Amino acid sequence: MDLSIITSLGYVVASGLFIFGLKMLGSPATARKGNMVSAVGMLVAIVVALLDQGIVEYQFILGGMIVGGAVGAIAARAVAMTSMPEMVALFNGLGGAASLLVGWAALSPDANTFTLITIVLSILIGGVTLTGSLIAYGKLSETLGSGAVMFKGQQLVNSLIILGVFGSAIMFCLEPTDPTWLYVVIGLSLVFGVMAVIPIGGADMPVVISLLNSYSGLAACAAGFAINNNVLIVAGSLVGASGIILTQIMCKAMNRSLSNVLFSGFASVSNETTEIEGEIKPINAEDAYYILEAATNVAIIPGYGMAVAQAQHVVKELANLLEANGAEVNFGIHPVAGRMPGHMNVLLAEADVPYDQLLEMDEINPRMESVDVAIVIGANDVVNPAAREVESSPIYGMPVINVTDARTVFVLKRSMASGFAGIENPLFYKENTRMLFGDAKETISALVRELGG
Amino acid sequence: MDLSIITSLGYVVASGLFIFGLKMLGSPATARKGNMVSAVGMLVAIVVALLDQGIVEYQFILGGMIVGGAVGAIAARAVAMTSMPEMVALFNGLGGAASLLVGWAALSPDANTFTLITIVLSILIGGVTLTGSLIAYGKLSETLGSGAVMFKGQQLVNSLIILGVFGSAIMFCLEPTDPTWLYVVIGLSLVFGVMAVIPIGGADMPVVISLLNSYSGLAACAAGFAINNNVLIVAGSLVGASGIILTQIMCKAMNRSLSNVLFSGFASVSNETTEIEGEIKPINAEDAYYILEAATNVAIIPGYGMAVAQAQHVVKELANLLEANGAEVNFGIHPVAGRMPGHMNVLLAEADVPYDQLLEMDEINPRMESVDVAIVIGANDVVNPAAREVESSPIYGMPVINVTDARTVFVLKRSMASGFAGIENPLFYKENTRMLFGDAKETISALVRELGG
Amino acid sequence: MNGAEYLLFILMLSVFLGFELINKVPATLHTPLMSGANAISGITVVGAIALAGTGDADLAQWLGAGAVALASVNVVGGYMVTDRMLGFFKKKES
Amino acid sequence: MNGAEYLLFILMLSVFLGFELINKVPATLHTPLMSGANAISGITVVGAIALAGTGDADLAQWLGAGAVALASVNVVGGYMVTDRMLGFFKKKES
Amino acid sequence: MRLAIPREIHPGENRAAVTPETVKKLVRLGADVVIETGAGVGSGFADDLYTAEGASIEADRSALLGSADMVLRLRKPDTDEVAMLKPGCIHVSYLDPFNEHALIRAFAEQKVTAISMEMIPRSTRSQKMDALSSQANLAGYVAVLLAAARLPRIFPMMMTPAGTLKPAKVFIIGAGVAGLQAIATAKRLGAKVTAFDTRPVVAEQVQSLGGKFLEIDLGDTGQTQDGYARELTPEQVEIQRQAQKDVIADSDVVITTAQVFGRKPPVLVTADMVAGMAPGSVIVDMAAETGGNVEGSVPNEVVDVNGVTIIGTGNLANIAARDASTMYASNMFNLVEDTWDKEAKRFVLDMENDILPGCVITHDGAVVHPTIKEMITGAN
Amino acid sequence: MRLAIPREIHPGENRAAVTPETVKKLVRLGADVVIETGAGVGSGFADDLYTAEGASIEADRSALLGSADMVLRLRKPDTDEVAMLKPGCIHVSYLDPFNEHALIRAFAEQKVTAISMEMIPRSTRSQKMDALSSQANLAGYVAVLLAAARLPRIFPMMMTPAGTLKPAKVFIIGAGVAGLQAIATAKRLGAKVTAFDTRPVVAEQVQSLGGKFLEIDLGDTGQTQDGYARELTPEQVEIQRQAQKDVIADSDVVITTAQVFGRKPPVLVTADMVAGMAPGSVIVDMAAETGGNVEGSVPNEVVDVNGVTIIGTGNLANIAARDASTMYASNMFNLVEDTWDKEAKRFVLDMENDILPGCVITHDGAVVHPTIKEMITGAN
Ligand SMILES: NC(=O)c1ccc[n+]([C@@H]2O[C@H](COP(=O)([O-])OP(=O)(O)OC[C@H]3O[C@@H](n4cnc5c(N)ncnc54)[C@H](OP(=O)(O)O)[C@@H]3O)[C@@H](O)[C@H]2O)c1
Ligand SMILES: NC(=O)c1ccc[n+]([C@@H]2O[C@H](COP(=O)([O-])OP(=O)(O)OC[C@H]3O[C@@H](n4cnc5c(N)ncnc54)[C@H](OP(=O)(O)O)[C@@H]3O)[C@@H](O)[C@H]2O)c1
Ligand SMILES: NC(=O)c1ccc[n+]([C@@H]2O[C@H](COP(=O)([O-])OP(=O)(O)OC[C@H]3O[C@@H](n4cnc5c(N)ncnc54)[C@H](O)[C@@H]3O)[C@@H](O)[C@H]2O)c1
Ligand SMILES: NC(=O)c1ccc[n+]([C@@H]2O[C@H](COP(=O)([O-])OP(=O)(O)OC[C@H]3O[C@@H](n4cnc5c(N)ncnc54)[C@H](O)[C@@H]3O)[C@@H](O)[C@H]2O)c1
Repeated sequence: MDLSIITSLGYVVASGLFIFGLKMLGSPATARKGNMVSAVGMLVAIVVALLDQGIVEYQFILGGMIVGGAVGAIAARAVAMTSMPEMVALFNGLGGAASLLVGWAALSPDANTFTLITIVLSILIGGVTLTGSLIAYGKLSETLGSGAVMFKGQQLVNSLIILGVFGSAIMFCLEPTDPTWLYVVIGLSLVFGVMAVIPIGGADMPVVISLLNSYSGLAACAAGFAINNNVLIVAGSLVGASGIILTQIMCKAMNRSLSNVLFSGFASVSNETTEIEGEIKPINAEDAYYILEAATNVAIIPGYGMAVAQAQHVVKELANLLEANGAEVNFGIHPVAGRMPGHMNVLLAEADVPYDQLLEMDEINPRMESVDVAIVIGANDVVNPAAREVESSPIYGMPVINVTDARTVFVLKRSMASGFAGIENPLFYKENTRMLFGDAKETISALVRELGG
Repeated sequence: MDLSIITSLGYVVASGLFIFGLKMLGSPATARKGNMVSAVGMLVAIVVALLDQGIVEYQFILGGMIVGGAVGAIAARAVAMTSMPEMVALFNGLGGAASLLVGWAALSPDANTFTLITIVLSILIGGVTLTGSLIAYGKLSETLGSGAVMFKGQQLVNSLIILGVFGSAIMFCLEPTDPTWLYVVIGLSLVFGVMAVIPIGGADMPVVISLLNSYSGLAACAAGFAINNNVLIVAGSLVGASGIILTQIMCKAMNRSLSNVLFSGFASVSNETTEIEGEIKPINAEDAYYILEAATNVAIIPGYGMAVAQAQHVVKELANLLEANGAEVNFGIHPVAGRMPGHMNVLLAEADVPYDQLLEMDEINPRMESVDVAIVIGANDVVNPAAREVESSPIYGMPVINVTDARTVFVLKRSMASGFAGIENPLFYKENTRMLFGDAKETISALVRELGG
Repeated sequence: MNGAEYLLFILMLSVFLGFELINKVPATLHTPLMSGANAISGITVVGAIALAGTGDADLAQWLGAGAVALASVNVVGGYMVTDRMLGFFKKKES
Repeated sequence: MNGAEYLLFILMLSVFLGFELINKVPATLHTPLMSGANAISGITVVGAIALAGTGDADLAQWLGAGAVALASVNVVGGYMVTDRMLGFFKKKES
Repeated sequence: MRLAIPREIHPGENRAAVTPETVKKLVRLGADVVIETGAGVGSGFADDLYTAEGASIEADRSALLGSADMVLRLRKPDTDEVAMLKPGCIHVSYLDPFNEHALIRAFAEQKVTAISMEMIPRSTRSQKMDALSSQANLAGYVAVLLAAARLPRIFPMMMTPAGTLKPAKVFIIGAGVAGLQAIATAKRLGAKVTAFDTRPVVAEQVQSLGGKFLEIDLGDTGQTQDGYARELTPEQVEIQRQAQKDVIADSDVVITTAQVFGRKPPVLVTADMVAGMAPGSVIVDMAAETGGNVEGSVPNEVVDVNGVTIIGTGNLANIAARDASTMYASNMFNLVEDTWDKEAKRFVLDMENDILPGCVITHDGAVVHPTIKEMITGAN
Repeated sequence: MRLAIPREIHPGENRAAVTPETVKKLVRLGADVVIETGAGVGSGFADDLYTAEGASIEADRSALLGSADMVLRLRKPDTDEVAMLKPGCIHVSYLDPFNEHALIRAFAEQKVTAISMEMIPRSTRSQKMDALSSQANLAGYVAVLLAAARLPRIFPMMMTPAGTLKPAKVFIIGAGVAGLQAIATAKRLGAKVTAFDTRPVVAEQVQSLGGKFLEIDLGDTGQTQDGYARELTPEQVEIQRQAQKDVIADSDVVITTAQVFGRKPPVLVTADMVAGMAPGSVIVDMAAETGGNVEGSVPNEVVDVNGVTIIGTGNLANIAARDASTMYASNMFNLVEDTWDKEAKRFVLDMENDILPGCVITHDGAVVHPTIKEMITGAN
């Protein structure tokens, strides 16, 4: 009883440290300390677990820890800064493997159905995490090709695997004594991990790793249920939940949806010719924030709408915040933007935008390819790609600011209405365009709030 | 077992609803829905509890619920909008009473020490909450005098009570079978609730109620431990923790510390003559935020430091956010502020502050008494009360902007350095002055971030 | 592991959650939030129901019934008052 | 009330907490955060210790030892890599 | 192709049709650019700056004009200078084609292709050649400066130890290109600006510069396809006058820019309104040269009417001669380059183009612009 | 107490020492205010506006002066006008006491108490009476307007279809009251502003208005207790000239305000620097009247030196006469009110006060101001 109280308290403390650590990891100022705090939590948890075990069979524990710890430490120190992400992938895979093994080891003949389910979950998720992470590692380190691997019938194969996993998992729960089903589950989960990750391109790997990381948390959680251990559940589900959120955030910063990342490979095999005319993709300030927050080069293209909304001061504020966040910010001024010559100059000077941030069209256009986000604020005609693309357009041949060359384009306007020249703007339908509808001042104020908070 | 699973799940669901409800209550847009969600959670919890009991002895339960519910409903509908706070106090007291009774009822001869401790906690906190809330109710509804009640030897009496509570609580745990100790505990906790609240003035009651509310959560939590009920623990500790935070926030918004609120009564009896010279009270942007957030009338007094920091644009942004938050914002311009005639005008015009928000010294001074927060941005000589108070001062007789009349004054500057005239400024040492040290632009940007987020 | 350990875990997690949830509440919501939280603290009613229903001892039953009544006032009144406050608040906004 | 009920409670609370904690992380922290969270997920080592130490069955013991080793790599490596990353990050800032 | 740039000989005209910078660009297109001696002196461009960029200098004006394939100039020529041009020559300048019928006929007789800068269409694409806009823009800025320099008050608000000076009130009638720039400039200087225009779309534009738009209900007004105002009926003018009366009396500065393309501008500020202004107030009548928006304004003069200063100075852009030349020259270059044939190194008079048909007045011995043609034949 | 306000008779002077607004306030103090006919006309204040506020009008100047207990005026008087004053009279005006020794002596002989507006101390408390500041402030604004109206370019940057116009570059030498306001005004108009001053504290003030401060290491410079600059050594002046040379050559507008209180201003812009500027550039020499910061500037004239315009117009505040009068009058009122005895309804010459001892030059037949006394007796 005495020891058990210490164990309990120790686990509570460890969980608390994990929570604190995670919270601190989320802010640049405290991140490093946060990592320490959670490491201390881990130390506490391990010491408590060891104490709890007494010294029985210490050789197994100690052996495992020494070998594993040494390998981890050496790998962590040796790895080059640039290959950290793949190292994380590898570690993550090992974590998955550990959960698989724990689930397996927890299997005892007298386990009840609930325990069996948690065991099978632990094995399944652990297995997927293991091979998925290994593939991710391979793609990132370019041991495997980093491209998306696709083949005919992939979808069918995958469906079969999923069916197989389900079937064998159920069979295992029904007949826990027959090891065959166990092996089938293990095998299939390993295969499924491979299949799930190969069709995803190397550039999307960070998102995949984050997701797998979340899975490894869930696996630990499942293992916790299997062996009835609180600290595993708390830590595992913390990692599971925060990992999911983080994955979501990363997707938003890439201006992709999670399903787009996960299934883009599959989709492009099945219907390669679906080049639709384009559709309008509205976005809200919060999602726009995630994209802006991750941008390192931003171009702002103001037009008459900025003047109407009298948004110049908030635009300046936005530019300041983006710069404070480490981005390079320039303004691209089209000669006919606004309703009188020099309209934008008057307003931006009022808002104290330095002259050397104002680039003429001819200066900004060549740089547009390296721009992460082009923010078009109430401009329309002056960013209309029809001037280049549509020969029949009345503005064909007029030079415009080529925002379409930027990685992502935000267009801030109130509606789909056309500008002064009264012509449709194909920009709004481009693949990389996002529409932020609403009064420009309000929209930018919202962005400022997101970025400031 | 079947029923028990439903009970368990029901409690989990109820707790989840409480969590969601609380979260939603924290934002104006969702608050009303949040209240509904948590009410549904309560319904689920009650239904589950009833199911769990079967229908045994339903008359007690039903009777209690009908009577209590009817009273509550009638009171809630009848109460005037203006007397809501005291109604909340009353309800809160009843909650405390309920916890007291539950703790009492949980007392069974075979209870172990842990249970006994939780029982005594439940009774104690419940009792304090009950009478404390009743006194708060009395003060708010002016049934009792709303002033702080103090008498000689109050501190001694209180110390004795606290000792008595501890002593009897310990005795009770040691001799649970002797009801005397129980009654003593109950009695003393009731008395203590009264004593704790009477020395606090009526104006501080909302903070007290919030604190007692937090206590009633803790009491419920303790009761949960006593009767081994998860949902009580979760809901109780949620209320306990969020109540503490809320109390803290309310204190900050009043620019008071919690201990100042709770013990101001005691302190002022014991040492009435401690009129010290005043001390410098620095404050950080976050605490300043809480005060600004609650302000409905803000005066901004710019000086040369705003010009040096080139803070005019962020100042305008701050003014906008404050206005969006419902506050009235004016600028008080002293004729000699800055380093050239009209210095402030140039800058504020650049930042597009409307002319009619600029008040001359003679216009703003009479209004200063109704100002909640006066924000002095890099001004020094022009707000120096020495001009009124210190006859020997070289600026004696010069009219200055009387920020000291405002409820709270924020002074933004980088150091304690003096201004152009090179004289000390007693403003910085005033009771209601808070110093926000740092470059004015950065400080205001920080405030903007707090207000925007 | 025994029950107390679980309870401790639950306590710790709930406390953390409580702190995380209430973050920068606007001043206008202080009173309704307090009132809403107060209604939640009426959860004691669940405990009271349990005790009132046990029929363990006469006293416990009566105490439980009293607790049910008091907590019910808190719960029903609390939710209704909060709702009225928030309704008023909304009207003022628009 | 049985153990599973407690575990469910704990699960729910932790999930809520996890969601609340990670809120608007700046892009620069995505990788370290992922890595830090990954290190925490090495908590499986605690489970592994429990199993490796039970001596219940030979297989379980061996599996447990393997799990301990793997999880240790994850834990030790994870924390160290994260720390290195953050150290680098800090240097770049200043 | 030989591009000739004669010196602007109108008295007081300081602008030049072409700057050294544009010479450089024209030479790069392959043009043979000849400049009359002293063409750029008024704007601060000495002859050697032109030759440095590849132009040649010609002192003999008639030789210059006689040898030109294309003439780029600013002001309209005299009829006798038209006679010096060789047939087939392309002549680009302001022409005032609505009034200068004799001149137009001279062009036609000489078989010269005359392009009128006034008639450049006002489409988004042609804005780079639109000299009316580029010059009006500068004129709007200059108008405010002239007014400010004469007003016995300052524009911005100032709270000083010697009392608070209220911001000056500026009222701008007509918020076209010049009016908008005037609003912007007056705002910059810190004045309180109100503006009015008959075209309802302008209200938003005025507000977009921080000005206040005076709402007057004139009934149906509207604008032409090119964005010019339509002429008001006498009743509408009367309504407008009455509605503006109080604002004018209350203003320190009134700037009128109200023009109706091709017609005489309306008189919007009458003598009694001028009398209603405080002594020291300033009025700038930017329409003075073409007839005036203000009763009592004298073209190219500054008059004092009972203490109110009325500035009738025309050609305000000329005061900012250097920038005005830069912009006009840039308009010239854009016009030339738009249909320039790089292979043949010559300007192509492409009448399929969306800009030229609107501004070519005479070609190959005939008046080709429909409106002008109708007017001239009608006048005969 | 009889307060007399004579008309300002200096040619071209439009300002008035007192406005109707201040008359009202003076009358409320209990003063008996007499105004010479036409005193306010130059600033737009007719006689009846004064009488409406309680002043009486006197047409006979000598009667006015002869009966006055206190005279409020702007410009220094002639010696023969001093003779009209009655002994014991208090005379407030600019006096130029460092140079006008004969005038000072006349005051002393007449037993008139002379207060010099130049000598008002520059403390925070006395700023409300500081006419040097209030007028210099307006002068700084006017200087920029004059320069802008003459520059053949515009101040702001403009990105237009006809090319991008770069912002004008303005260099301001001397960033005292006038210089700072000039910086602010030029910035408002959109120019790029650089400034220099010998007093190091000014750098921050320049930046606080968005200007760039030119760093020149002159060694020890410093300032007087009243915040005025100390005179530079010839070597320092030379260093400064060399360092400014390039900036001046690169500027479109140069405005010089460098004064040294009580001494001749240094020549900072030499003829070769003027020659180095582009044709069309403008220089405003605000120190021209007292000797000039610019070689070749002519007081009260605008000269053209090889295409560079040099404006030597003094008394720039006079151009904004109405506001200048308002501010000067306000300074007057604040001076009178500061030591006014409300019971006795009279101005008290309280020499214990912290302001008067600094600016009272003569009293009761003697020169009482130590510095001036020393100077005059030294000169004798
Ligand atoms: N620069 C000149 O001298 C001059 C003079 C006259 C004409 N123009 C012409 O004006 C045009 C200028 O191009 P531009 O791209 O600047 O403007 P634009 O093409 O006229 O487009 C302005 C856009 O701003 C949006 N907008 C208006 N108010 C808004 C608000 N409050 N918040 C957010 N969006 C708002 C409008 O869309 P929603 O209505 O959907 O919001 C509109 O599509 C050119 O065609 C040019 O030829 C220029
Ligand atoms: N208006 C005029 O025409 C004129 C002309 C000349 C002189 N003056 C004199 O100037 C004074 C004006 O009074 P004032 O109250 O405006 O200014 P002040 O008394 O000079 O005080 C300015 C304050 O701003 C602070 N500051 C400077 N830079 C800052 C920054 N970057 N961020 C935050 N704070 C900053 C300084 O404190 P820290 O160093 O601690 O930050 C200083 O105490 C009067 O004495 C007046 O007589 C006025
Ligand atoms: N498409 C383009 O890109 C382009 C290019 C240049 C100009 N424009 C537009 O053309 C329009 C007119 O340009 P402009 O300045 O050369 O016109 P303008 O010089 O002919 O007239 C000046 C202004 O006076 C106004 N006016 C006429 N009668 C009036 C009255 N009675 N009272 C008040 N105002 C009156 C007109 O509406 C016009 O705004 C502007 O809106 C301008 O934006 C468009
Ligand atoms: N205490 C107050 O409230 C108060 C009132 C008025 C003025 N002041 C201060 O007094 C100072 C001087 O005022 P002023 O404008 O009347 O001075 P001023 O007219 O005597 O001189 C104008 C400026 O020229 C500068 N100067 C002198 N020699 C120079 C040189 N060789 N090169 C460059 N610059 C040179 C001076 O430093 C001064 O800034 C200002 O700083 C002003 O802020 C203070």
